[in-house]
Amino acid sequence: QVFRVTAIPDESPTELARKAAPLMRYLEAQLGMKVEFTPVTDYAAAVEALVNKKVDLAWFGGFTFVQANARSGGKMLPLVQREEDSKFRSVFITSDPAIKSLADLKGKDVSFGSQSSTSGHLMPRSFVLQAGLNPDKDFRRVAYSGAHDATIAAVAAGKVQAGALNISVWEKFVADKKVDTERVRVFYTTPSYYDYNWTVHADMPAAQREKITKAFLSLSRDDAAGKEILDLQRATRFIPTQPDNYKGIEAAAHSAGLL
Amino acid sequence: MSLCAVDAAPLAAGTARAPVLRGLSLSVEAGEAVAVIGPSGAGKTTLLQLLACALRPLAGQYELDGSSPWRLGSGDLRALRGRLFLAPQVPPLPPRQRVVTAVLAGCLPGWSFTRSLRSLLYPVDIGAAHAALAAFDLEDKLFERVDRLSGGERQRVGLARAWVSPAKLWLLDEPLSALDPMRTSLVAQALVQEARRRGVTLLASLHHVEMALAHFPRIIGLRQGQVLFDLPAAEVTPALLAQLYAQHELELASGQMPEQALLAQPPLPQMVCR
Amino acid sequence: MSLCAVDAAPLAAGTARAPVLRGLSLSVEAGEAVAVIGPSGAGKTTLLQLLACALRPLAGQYELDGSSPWRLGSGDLRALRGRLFLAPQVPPLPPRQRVVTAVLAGCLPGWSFTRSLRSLLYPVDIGAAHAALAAFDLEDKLFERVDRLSGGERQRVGLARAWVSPAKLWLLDEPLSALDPMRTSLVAQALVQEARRRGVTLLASLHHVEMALAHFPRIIGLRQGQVLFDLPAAEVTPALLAQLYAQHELELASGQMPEQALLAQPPLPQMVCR
Amino acid sequence: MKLYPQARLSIGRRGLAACLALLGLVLASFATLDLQWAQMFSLEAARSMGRFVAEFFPPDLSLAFVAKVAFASLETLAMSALGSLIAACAGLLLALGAARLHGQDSALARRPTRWLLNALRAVPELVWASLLLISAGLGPFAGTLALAAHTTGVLGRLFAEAIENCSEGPGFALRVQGAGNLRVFLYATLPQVLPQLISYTLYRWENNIRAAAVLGVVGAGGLGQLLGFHMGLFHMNKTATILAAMLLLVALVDLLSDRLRRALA
Amino acid sequence: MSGSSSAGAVPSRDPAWLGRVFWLGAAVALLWPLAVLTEFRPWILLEPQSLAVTARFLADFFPPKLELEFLRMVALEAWRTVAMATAGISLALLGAVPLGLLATRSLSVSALSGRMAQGPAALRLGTRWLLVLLRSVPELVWALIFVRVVGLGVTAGVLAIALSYAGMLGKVYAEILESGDTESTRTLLRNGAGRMQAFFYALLPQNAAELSSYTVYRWECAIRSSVVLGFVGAGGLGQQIDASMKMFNGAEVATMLLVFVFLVALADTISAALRGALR
Ligand SMILES: Nc1ncnc2c1ncn2[C@@H]1O[C@H](COP(=O)(O)OP(=O)(O)OP(=O)(O)O)[C@@H](O)[C@H]1O
Ligand SMILES: Nc1ncnc2c1ncn2[C@@H]1O[C@H](COP(=O)(O)OP(=O)(O)OP(=O)(O)O)[C@@H](O)[C@H]1O
Ligand SMILES: [Mg+2]
Ligand SMILES: [Mg+2]
Repeated sequence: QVFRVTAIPDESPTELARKAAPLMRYLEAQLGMKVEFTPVTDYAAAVEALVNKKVDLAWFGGFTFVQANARSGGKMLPLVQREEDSKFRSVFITSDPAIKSLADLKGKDVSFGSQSSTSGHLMPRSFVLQAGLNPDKDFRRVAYSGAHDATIAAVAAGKVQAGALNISVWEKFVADKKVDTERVRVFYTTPSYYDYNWTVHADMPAAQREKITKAFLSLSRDDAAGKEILDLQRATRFIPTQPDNYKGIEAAAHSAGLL
Repeated sequence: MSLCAVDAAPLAAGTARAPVLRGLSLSVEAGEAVAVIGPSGAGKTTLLQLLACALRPLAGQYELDGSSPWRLGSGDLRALRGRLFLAPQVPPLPPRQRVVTAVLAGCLPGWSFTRSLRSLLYPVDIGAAHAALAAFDLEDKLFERVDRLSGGERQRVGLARAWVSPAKLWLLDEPLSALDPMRTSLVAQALVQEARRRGVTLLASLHHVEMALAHFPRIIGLRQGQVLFDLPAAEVTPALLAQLYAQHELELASGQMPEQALLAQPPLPQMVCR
Repeated sequence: MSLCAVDAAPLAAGTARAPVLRGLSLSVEAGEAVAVIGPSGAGKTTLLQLLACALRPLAGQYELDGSSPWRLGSGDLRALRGRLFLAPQVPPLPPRQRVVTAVLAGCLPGWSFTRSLRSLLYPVDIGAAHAALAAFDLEDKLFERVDRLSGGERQRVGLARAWVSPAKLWLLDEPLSALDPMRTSLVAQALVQEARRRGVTLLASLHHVEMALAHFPRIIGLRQGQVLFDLPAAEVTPALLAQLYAQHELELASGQMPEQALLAQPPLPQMVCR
Repeated sequence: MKLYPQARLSIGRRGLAACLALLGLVLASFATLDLQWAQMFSLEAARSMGRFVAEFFPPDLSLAFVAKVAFASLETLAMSALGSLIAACAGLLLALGAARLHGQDSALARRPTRWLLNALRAVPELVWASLLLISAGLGPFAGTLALAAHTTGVLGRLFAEAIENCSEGPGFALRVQGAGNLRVFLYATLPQVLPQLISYTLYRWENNIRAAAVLGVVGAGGLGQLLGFHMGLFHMNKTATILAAMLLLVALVDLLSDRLRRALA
Repeated sequence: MSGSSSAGAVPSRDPAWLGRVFWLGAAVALLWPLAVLTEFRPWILLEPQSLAVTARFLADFFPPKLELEFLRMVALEAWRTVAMATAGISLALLGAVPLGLLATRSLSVSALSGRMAQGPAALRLGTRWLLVLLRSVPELVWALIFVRVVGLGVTAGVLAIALSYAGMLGKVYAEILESGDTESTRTLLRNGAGRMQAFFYALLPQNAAELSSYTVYRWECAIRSSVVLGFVGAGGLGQQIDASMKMFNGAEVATMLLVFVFLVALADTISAALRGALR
């Protein structure tokens, strides 16, 4: 019996696989069965796979979770999330000195991440809408880079004038000096919302759910192995979560017409 | 086999084109050997294609073996086609194929599918192919590729295909055009004799009038899509031939008799080897 | 033009193949009209291709206009080729092309590139094409597509191409094979006369021995890649012809004279229209 | 009956080796991949596929959306058509260099041109698009150029092979008469291969309609961008409309090519 | 017939002329909206600013990334891709060959004499529509269908490739078989040979070289388009290059493009060998 895990490709699949490896080893030990991680390049594929029980555990964004929940008729159970995910934020970045606020985006080329991304598309879009702009009408062109790191690259290369992405990826890029902060800067940061989580199918036996939750919750920064995993996941620690946390995102998706 | 007041236009003729054969009637008994002669563009090829059920008459009736091919179901039509053989004017040989395969392709209607597949790997009836080629003095090219043959050799390969086919009706379109005079005569004789021996009906279009007269008992003269004459070979007179081949302009030029016009030209086929 | 002890194998012959022409020597003066006759497979086509600089002799010398084509630079060779015209045995007409374009293709060597491009859009010299077709009684097909012509009509289109070309040497491979007897004679006459009028050297391979004797002053008999005879038409005897066309087996069969063997067969080309 | 040793099918040793190597490759491929056939043929499998397909119905036919799809289709059509047209012209030019026009053609440019064509087509459309997006900016222009660049490589090679494959006769007759290579091509080779060239171009056009779908994802616009968007959001009814539009476009081109080929035949 | 039937008079005008002028005009009229819709402005490629950006990006290509670890990954992915493409194409052939033959007009017995009979014509039309359906549904959609059945992984990707390539190959096979000289095939059919017999004795020998080189070309395409395999987690070189491209990682892209060029050259060699053997 193999325990299958996948993740939405909010970063490039090679990166995902690299990040996942130690966590998978840890889960293998905790669950006592072989754990296999399959990185995909399409959000929809990850959703379909969990909804149809072709994988057992999936790393979803807030919006992907809402989508999966809707497609499975409410049979998705979010188990745990990073502490950061309970107050997640997105940033808008630009390399164009003329852009200082959301209103300046009018008539510009703007890149989101994937269309199914929470922090890369749904929430930025909903805050742009709240600011009184309609991306489909007011932006000159909307591009979907597919992943957060790709959005940074597109803005840095001047392919688009502005982009929206996940704050944690941005901070990681800044910390690693992978981006020239002289040229590319943040001009708007969104209010916080619930985002990523680890989700299972509701048909999974309760005992196993328990085991998984416990495994995540007992990860700590005190031992070397736990620290490595948490660092790679860019998490301080994991906390339990529940479906109700995502009602806000569901509402935002409805109002943005994405669901 | 009988044609009754048939109009026909060549395959792939553009749309709305005047028929090439107009109101043609003719009937041929089983086992007969008939030569079709006539000027270039008279419709000989079209006639042979019509008889081979390769094209559907625009008007009129065509009967073969007592049945009308275009009323038959597709299975029957195919069986009927298996009983006739049309050798086109330019031998239709796929390049790179070997002579033995090209010849044995004539047997296909009588072969099962597996047998024909097997024959691609190793020719199943080399003997038959060899015999057919030998009839045309070409047995030494048995394993040659068809695109390495001379013009006359290719034509004979096309005829060898008729030879091995199980057909009961041979429709040969200018079978002698690329052959040297000696072979012309030998091949014509061989074809007529073999057809008689097998009881095969033979229709050949020919430009070699002397061959037609010498070897074929019955001659049909075709001109502008119509039968000008249909006579036993002995009754075909030079005057008739002159009329058959007379050219448009000459005919119209003046009150000149067509026959005289023809004879005013340098001699037509003239005896050389006697 | 002269050939000296030439060996040659056809284009695209497989490797390590015996030459088809063996030790052939022959010379033709400018303005002569020569008929090449011989049995199927004798090497007539190969000889004409050799003369047209289409294939390089394996051994021996070939001179044209006093220069050896294969020693020329490519520019000179191309200019030399512009002065000759080869009409292959099967008329080389791309399907779907119109007759007028196919005929005018004969003018290409004399045209600038832009002119030839323009002619694709709108034929630049309809008059010339029309005149050439009229010489072969085909002017009404001027704008027809070549794949909608009968066999004989196609052949005449090929000849019309020679007619419009600026060549000084016509090499015609069986130009009469698909024509009816009346046209055979007219076309042969027209070709020889026009060649004489223009001062063009004419070499044609023929199977119509009677035509060759009637219209061509000089006859070359080719057999198994070698010249059997090379005589004025008047000196070609039936015995020589019999020897030329005698078939292998018959020759070997016994002590029988080849001539008698030939005559024992049903009559060779025989006069019909007198 | 005599035995004829020459009668065997004559495939060269090189050919035999090539066939064996191919067979080996196929076997090795299936062996190294862990393909799961078992799950394919269960009732459950059919049912779940059926459910997926059922979600597509009914397609979203609201006026606003159909109008949006129609415009996107037009954009895709324009992008793919112009890209293919440019590619056909450039491909034909390069094919002349890449083909051995006749048996004795020394074809000096053959090698380098082939390498150029190979390089053009080795780079996938997507990579071309990403490259060109940088210099040409977001939008259909970059997509058009990307399609044109890749398709030039593909068509150039296919054209070169068609030219090399076509029957020698007509070209031979003109060449021995001293007509230049280009003229022989125009008057003898082109009329023969034209249906094939057109057929390849139309086929590539159709292919490019689908490729434009992939390009849409990188921001080149058209149906592809719509498809990526709605498919990703599981808007199955809208996806169905887009799929229908693609189906129609492909069928249209298919019909067109069928007609054109028959008109040319 | 030419317009002038009176022999002798030289026709003054090519009757095809008007038609040609019309079609030329129509082509220009069509090209214009195309250029507008695609915002066709080639000159912006040459603006100094976009040239600079491009040059910067291309400069990244050199030197290609040649770290051992990376090379090992690329080699592994390359083999996986080749294997999956081969498997996909082999499966595609199972569908493409029969469908392609069904859709071929020149193998139709009833079409020998002009029009096809109704039954076969309907069958042919149905086959063509099936082929259209197979190839116009994007691979991603096929992949998602199969994810439901076989889960994430190689199988779904290979099946998606197999289906869409069956559609493409089937159609092109039919077109290749129709476009060449069909005289020898028709002669055999006319003389009563069966369809398959005519196929093996005339159509196949004429077109084998063309068919095989097209198949090899498609195999090569499948390698390139293995992006689709990434959708469902089967990996592959196409997916890698897509990822590196998105990251504007020129060095990695350069290495993988070199691998592609190598694979393309390999495909060409195979194709040439097959061609050589088949002629
Ligand atoms: N595919 C075609 N489409 C239209 N017209 C054609 C086609 N084939 C032949 N024709 C025309 O039909 C007439 C008769 O052609 P057919 O081939 O039957 O003549 P033929 O008697 O065989 O002549 P030949 O002795 O020259 O072979 C000719 O005028 C020719 O131009
Ligand atoms: N491409 C080729 N490769 C190899 N051998 C060939 C090739 N073409 C012709 N031959 C052979 O060369 C010999 C001479 O052929 P050629 O075509 O010159 O004969 P020909 O005199 O023109 O005959 P025909 O009157 O039948 O046209 C024949 O035996 C033929 O089999
Ligand atoms: Mg005819
Ligand atoms: Mg010859």
